[in-house]
Amino acid sequence: MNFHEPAIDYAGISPIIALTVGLCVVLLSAVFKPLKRGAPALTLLTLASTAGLLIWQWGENKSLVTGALRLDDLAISISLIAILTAGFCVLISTRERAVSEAGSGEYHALLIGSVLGMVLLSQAQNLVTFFVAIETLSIPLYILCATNLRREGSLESGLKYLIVGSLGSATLLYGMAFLYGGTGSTGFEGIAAGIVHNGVLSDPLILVGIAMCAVGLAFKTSIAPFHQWTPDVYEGAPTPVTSFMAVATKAAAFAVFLRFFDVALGPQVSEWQPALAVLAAISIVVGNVGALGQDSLKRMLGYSGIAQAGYMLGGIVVASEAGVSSLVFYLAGYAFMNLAAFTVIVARERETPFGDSIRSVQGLGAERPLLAWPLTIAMLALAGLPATVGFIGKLYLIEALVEGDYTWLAVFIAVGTMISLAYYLRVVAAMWMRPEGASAPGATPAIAGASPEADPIDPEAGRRWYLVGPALLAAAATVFFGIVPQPLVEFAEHAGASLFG
Amino acid sequence: MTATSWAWLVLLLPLLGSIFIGLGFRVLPAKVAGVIGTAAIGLAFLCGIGALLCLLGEDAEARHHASSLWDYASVAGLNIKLGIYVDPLSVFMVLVVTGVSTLIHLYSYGYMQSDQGYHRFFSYLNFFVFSMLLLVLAGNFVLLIVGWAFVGFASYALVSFWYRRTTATRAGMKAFVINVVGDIGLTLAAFLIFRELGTFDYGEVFAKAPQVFHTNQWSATAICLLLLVGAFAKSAQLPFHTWLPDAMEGPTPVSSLIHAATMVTAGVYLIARTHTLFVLAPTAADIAAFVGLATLLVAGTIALVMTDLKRAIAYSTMSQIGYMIMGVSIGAYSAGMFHLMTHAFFKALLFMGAGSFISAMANKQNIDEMSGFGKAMRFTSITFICGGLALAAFPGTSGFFSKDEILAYAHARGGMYDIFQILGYFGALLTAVYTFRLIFRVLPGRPCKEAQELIDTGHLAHETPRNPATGEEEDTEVGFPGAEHHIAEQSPPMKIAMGVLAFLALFAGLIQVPGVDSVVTSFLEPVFADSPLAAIEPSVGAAWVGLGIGAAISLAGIGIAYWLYVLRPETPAALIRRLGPLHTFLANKWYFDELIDILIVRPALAIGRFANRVFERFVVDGLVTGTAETVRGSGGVVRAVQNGFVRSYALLLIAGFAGLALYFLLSSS
Amino acid sequence: MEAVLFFGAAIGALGGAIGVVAMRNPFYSVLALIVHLFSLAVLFLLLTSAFVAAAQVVVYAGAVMVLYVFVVAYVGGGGESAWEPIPGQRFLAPALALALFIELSIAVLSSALLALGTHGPDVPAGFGDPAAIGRLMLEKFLIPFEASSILLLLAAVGAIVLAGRKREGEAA
Amino acid sequence: MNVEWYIVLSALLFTTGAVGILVRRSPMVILLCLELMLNAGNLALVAFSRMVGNQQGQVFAIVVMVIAACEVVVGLGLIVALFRRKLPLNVDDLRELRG
Amino acid sequence: MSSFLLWTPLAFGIVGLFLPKRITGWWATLGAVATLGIAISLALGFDSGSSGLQYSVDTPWISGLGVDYSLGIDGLNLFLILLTAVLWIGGIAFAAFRQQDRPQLFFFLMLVAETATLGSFLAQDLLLFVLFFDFMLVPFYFLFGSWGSDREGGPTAAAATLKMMIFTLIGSLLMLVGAIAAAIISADGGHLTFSIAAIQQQGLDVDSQRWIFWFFAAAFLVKMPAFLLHGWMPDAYRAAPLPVLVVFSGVLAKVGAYGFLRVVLPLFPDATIEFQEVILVIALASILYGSVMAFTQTNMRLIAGYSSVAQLGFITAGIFALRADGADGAILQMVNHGLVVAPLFIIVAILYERTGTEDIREVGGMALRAPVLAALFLIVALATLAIPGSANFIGEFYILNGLFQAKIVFAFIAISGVAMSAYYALRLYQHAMHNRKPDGIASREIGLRDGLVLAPLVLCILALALYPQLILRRTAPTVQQTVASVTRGSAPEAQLASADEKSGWTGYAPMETP
Repeated sequence: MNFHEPAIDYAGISPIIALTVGLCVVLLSAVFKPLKRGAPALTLLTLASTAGLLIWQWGENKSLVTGALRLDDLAISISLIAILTAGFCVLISTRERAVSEAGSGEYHALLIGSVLGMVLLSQAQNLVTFFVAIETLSIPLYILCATNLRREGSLESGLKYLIVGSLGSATLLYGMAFLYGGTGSTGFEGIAAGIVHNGVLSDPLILVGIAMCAVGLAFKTSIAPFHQWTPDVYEGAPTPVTSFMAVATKAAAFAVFLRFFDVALGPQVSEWQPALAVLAAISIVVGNVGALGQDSLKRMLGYSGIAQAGYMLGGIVVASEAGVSSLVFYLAGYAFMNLAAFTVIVARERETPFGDSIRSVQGLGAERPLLAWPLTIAMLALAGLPATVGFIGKLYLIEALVEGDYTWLAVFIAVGTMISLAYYLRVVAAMWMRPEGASAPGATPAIAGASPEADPIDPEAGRRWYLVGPALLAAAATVFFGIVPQPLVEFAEHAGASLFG
Repeated sequence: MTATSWAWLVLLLPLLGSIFIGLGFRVLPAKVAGVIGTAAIGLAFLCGIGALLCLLGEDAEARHHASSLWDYASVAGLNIKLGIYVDPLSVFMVLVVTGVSTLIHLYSYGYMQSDQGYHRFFSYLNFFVFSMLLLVLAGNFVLLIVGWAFVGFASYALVSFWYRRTTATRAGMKAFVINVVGDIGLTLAAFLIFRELGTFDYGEVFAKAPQVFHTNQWSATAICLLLLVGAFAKSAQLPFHTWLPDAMEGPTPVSSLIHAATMVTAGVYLIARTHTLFVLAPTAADIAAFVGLATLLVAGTIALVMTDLKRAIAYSTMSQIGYMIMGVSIGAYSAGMFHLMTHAFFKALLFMGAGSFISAMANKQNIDEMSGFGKAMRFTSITFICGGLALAAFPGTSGFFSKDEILAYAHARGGMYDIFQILGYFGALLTAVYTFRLIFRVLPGRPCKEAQELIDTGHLAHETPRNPATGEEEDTEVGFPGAEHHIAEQSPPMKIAMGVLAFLALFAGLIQVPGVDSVVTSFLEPVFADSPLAAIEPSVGAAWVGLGIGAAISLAGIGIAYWLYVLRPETPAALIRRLGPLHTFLANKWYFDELIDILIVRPALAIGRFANRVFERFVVDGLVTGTAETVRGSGGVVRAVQNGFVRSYALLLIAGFAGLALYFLLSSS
Repeated sequence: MEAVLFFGAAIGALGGAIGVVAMRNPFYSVLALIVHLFSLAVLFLLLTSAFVAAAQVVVYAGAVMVLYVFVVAYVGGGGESAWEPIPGQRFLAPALALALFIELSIAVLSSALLALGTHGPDVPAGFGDPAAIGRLMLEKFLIPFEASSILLLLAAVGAIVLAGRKREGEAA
Repeated sequence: MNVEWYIVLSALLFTTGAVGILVRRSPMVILLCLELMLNAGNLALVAFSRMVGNQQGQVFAIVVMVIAACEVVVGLGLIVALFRRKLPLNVDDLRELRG
Repeated sequence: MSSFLLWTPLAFGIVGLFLPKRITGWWATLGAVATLGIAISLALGFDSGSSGLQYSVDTPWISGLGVDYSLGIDGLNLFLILLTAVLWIGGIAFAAFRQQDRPQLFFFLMLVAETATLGSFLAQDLLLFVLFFDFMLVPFYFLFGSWGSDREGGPTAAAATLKMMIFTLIGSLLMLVGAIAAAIISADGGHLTFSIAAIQQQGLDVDSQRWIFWFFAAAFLVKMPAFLLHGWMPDAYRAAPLPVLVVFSGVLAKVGAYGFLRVVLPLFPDATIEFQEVILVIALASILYGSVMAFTQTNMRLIAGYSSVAQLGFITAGIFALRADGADGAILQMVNHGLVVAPLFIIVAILYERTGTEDIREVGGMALRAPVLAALFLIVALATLAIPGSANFIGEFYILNGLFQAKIVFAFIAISGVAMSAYYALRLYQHAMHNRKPDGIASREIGLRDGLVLAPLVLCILALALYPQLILRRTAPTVQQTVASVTRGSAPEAQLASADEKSGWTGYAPMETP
């Protein structure tokens, strides 16, 4: 029994290699004195080169390394979103307390590691890769959440995320085991084929397996009722990490969600569609009502993230090309809006004593227009108002839903959006309008920031290029793609076509 | 120059006058404004003559012309043009209106001299004349409504001319709102006409009506009743009359022009104009006639007890209009119009006199306080008596012929219509009594102190003017004739106006003496040619018999008044004591105001209050806040579940897991 | 014979598991887990997967558990109070777990998959021995294999970041 | 021995672990319980791999072991960090973040 | 050309952001004037004979989603566009005469709002319409919230505005769903397009029409606002800064009514006929309730606000008479109402500056020292109560005639609103201008600059009063077509009625014009 070296398409896995190499280099920079300060630059370099390689592979549609991975436009688009987010995260982590706590090299290495996990996840097409990738994505995040070691909140969030996350993973694993047992295969196509040919179509074994996988993925995408970690972790984690988590994790998790359910579990579509639809509806409601009256902006965004996840899940529910495209489009837009918002929050966290309390943005319009505009645009976009990418995204999703005969879910999205105005516009009002007087935000001492271990205040943070720049950039993109959505639409359509075409 | 172009001029002149004075109020000297105003109307009158001559120039059948400037609003089948319609009827009205207006403008020129709002007054007054002419010249129902509403507005503006007088503004509002009700009646009538005949145009309507409607068809009747709503509201007939007495809050010239001579007679004109329809709906016509009759009696009785000089005359106006409405409704078209004309003369005159007396009394209007003006203001007194005689239908005066012609026609129509003659004569008796009650209270006797002052110093009494209704001090700032009020009959223009009217009041009747001549009837004849009722005509003999009775009644009435108020001045008080309840009933004007208040005003306000205090707060706002609270509450629930215990998060996760698994198990085959 | 072994091991595994959950003192829980792991290894052997069993023993009992023991020793495994702050948790937890177990069992037992009822097909010799597993890992599962190694690296880094002593120069 | 037995056993272990996570407060024990659940997964994988007669499940199981190890390492790291900050080693006391 | 019209205000606004504080006001005014110039030039070139779209632009915008950037002008929107252009000049100029804080932002938002409004009028693509319809709210949200006034014992400007925002978006978002559903269902698997014309031509099945109709109706009725859905109006109106309120209540309410004509009637004819009575009942309720509230209010803004509720009730009733004359009147009335309510709010603002209150019980007797103001106010008031002779009267006349011929009972109820309007409009005028002057009230004449804002609007009112045909003639063909699309081409009775021309009544002379 001799060993056949597997055929490896190096061009295909070049992005992964690039990331791995970058990871090692950055890690080394931690120990090499001369490179100590260079970690961020190196990270950005790594990310940039990876992105370059991915774009180079744009349009490919091939499975790599004996079917462990599938490199297609869906994977590439999602990976690009993740990398973009990571890039922003690196920028706004500059001078972040957590970085110095963890050590610049380690911090960035972990970040790259997580990105690697996302890239793998977006391409994974067999269970083992899937599971490894999802852990490679999560474990660094567990650590990153806790990196602000001086803040109890940070550690708490890390531990909570770890415990609940591992519970989710365990469930996922058990579900995978069932699917493997039922179909005798770990590859996605294999599973699909197995379901049909092993005579186990809608067999309880398979279905419960699906249920468990759904739980695992719903957890990662923070779909209610598996959402509860989200607000706590978002609030506790260092804000740059939160921004990364909020966008990239969702993106990657949704990517595999799509691939796994549309490819591997395609035969069972009629069973899981309604279940997911109900989950989507629940999280739309839970997220939106939960966000009402939150004084911590990060927490508010956490809940809003739950609601948005609910909207996006709609793209999976319909299990159609349009669904995939709309989901990808929405994720891209979502990245811009959230990054703009989080960047501003970071800035305010550093220059005011209020932490991430809504009080920290009061009167921002007069004080720091260059921060106020991005946050305003982000809020309007999240609320799905026209002339922002948020509107087009909702439009795209609703169109997919109506086409897929899930109009009632579309109505749910509409209703949810109405509720969401109440908390998004509250932020806008705080920035531009007179304080609300009675229900003055921050009446409860701002939870995260204002705690004794409040981060050192940098009164100039609102002027730093590495904060203002990203904020303006993201905001500009939000508006631009709101007015000229066509390129982004085509981008998304490619992704959709690669999965169904 | 055709008749229509004359007519356009008639319309144009007052409008220009109004606009010119209105815009120039800063630059024009007061006198100039007055002259312009008067001149505009005077010229209009001449143009009216022009139109008249044009018509007379043509043979009877061709004496009607329509003309339009531009499409006012004509799409989707509603063909509404800015058009006028000239025929003997409208020209007749034009002449009456412009003629009387000219004189009243002349009078105002003097009377309003010391008033701050001189420009405003003449601007409004010209605008009113314009509106009135528009009303009578309109070529279709839409324009009719426009004129109808414009006169309503003008009357509002002039009634509340002294706009810091709360009573005046309230009266103005009342007049306007009631008139709007009338407008609505007309509008609905127009809609119904359009529904049935597909046009608003006089010509087409009157042409098609006889072909479309059969007699007493419900729609025809409905149309006429709706028209009557408009007519009654404008002509202060029951039950829409309550605004007229209050309207006396305005300056006296206004009362004499709008609320005696012209506007209030618009209803009469309307019925005459649409007689074609009324012929097709006799029921409606009879209703109109009976309402007219009722009004003339009710108003007459009220006029007997009114102590406010102007209000008393106002009620007499109502009752006189009652005659006219009655007349045109039963078919005595030309008679009605004739009475309209004569009434315009003598009633305008009476108001002018009243105005003089009142200003002499420093704006006190209560006749109980007046006496002995006969000596104090000789000229005014004489003209006042002339007017009184005409009103009381003293043999030979204009009122004598015009009123009796109506009653004679009623008799000639016969049957049920004799009632109108009999009660009409009773009304005549009342008229004579209350008219001379006024005269005998005001003129003879020992001069009251104001009169005395006038006799001695030749100056009017000087007091800080007070509002007769509320007693609050007048705000002379806005131009209420204040302490420096120096006109009574000293002003020549007033004298001229009153003189002319006095002459007309006495002798205008002679143009229409039964068996002798019938200028009005023959002139209007072609208009009413299509009405079968126009053919009915009392024989000359019958007419003279009627005149005899009329003369007797009038003299009797005057006699009673003389006996009551001159020979036995104490009897009225005795009568009041004897018939206490009746007197209070009359003095309170049959409690019409109170009735309307209870039936309409209060409920409306109550509804408003309810809507405001209850509905808006609890239903409308409740809808909003309710949902908001529910959402916020559920938010609380979510946050409560988010209790910070990682283990309970795990629990929820497991629970969700179990639930999902259960669902899938159930959905498994 | 096989049955005996199975039940023995099963009881061991289950007992160990219950021990982990039940023991008040973390240290005992660790020990209970070790029992559990060993019994699992036996079960793996019964399932003709020698390599997994070996790995189980080596990796877990060898490495992980040692780590555990160290940490427990370091932080001192104090017992925890019996007081339950979360209302309903104590009642709901077992109830849900039971429900879950029932659901899973139903899923398995009511499955139409006949193979479940069998002992599994006869397998060639060398099924699950290091060579076979190794080949599979390096051929089909190369990527997961590599990824997991990177993951280990990251975990190590993380452990250092979290637990490592603060380097001088950093604000203490 | 039928495969069913193994699966049912693993299910039992899985739920036991779950109960442990739900009722225990010491983070260390909770980590142990997570191990239990992962092991249950492993058992299922191996059993199934025996049933379907291919070894992919076994490989998967090994990978899972590695991952479990990683989780443990990180978890223990966190525990040490908490300990360093003199924070109580009781997950119920870590509820600064809530609402 | 119409794109030009659409984007001019925005362009000016963006430039204005970078101008010094002093001149931005004037710059914005200039922008508004320029817009009006373009609008007028379009109107002059407008072929009043044709019922179809003119100056239409149509290029794919998001081809992936079938959304086109397609604009166009026809009888339905021509005069609403002119109205928008005119009123915005009024609002902006009026504001430019006064101190604003953060003026650049203020005028920028004003101009953004104008573009958005024009967009919703011009849009011929269903989704573009929805987009602009929603977007309109954004600038107004900021204008109300940041420049508005908090109320003692009431909600703050921010709160009131939020209420308005959520309230009005409820409808709009449902409308978004409805629009997409309409497009997809009508496309029926074929090429997806949102072009209104295309959807109308492809048609919808009755069942989907039913629910989509209500999704749209919700949006439009809230925007107007109609009875029971007006909960946001009082607070928002009291909070809003008056110059903004001028354009807001002058134009935005009309977008709702316009939407019925542009979208609902053509796309959901069956549902329209089916729910005609329901909508009519709502309209009547709005008329009566609005009027009653208007004459019980004491706050001038609210009197105007509730009167708008009533007026929009009339307009809706006119549209749902489903007759050409009713719809003609509705459009005319939209313009008229815009032209009267805007000056009304300007006057309220002027009075507020003189008296420091908006409560009619605390003002009075202004007329003496301010005759010109009084005169202008009088004209506006009379137009508000639709006195015959005003264009408003013609509007109501057409509306009520349509209603009368279609549903006679409704007409009789509706017309009672006219009487009430007479009362509250006159009451407003009298309390402000007449009666005794309370102490401590400065009765000053209107300033020349405010006169420059107010007079043109009043002149528009007078001009229309003389020649309403100006509007009617141009709207008629399109309206005819729109209504026909519901009544399935069978021309309304009005046409039949006018069919038989003047019958030969000898006594009737043919029209002659001197």
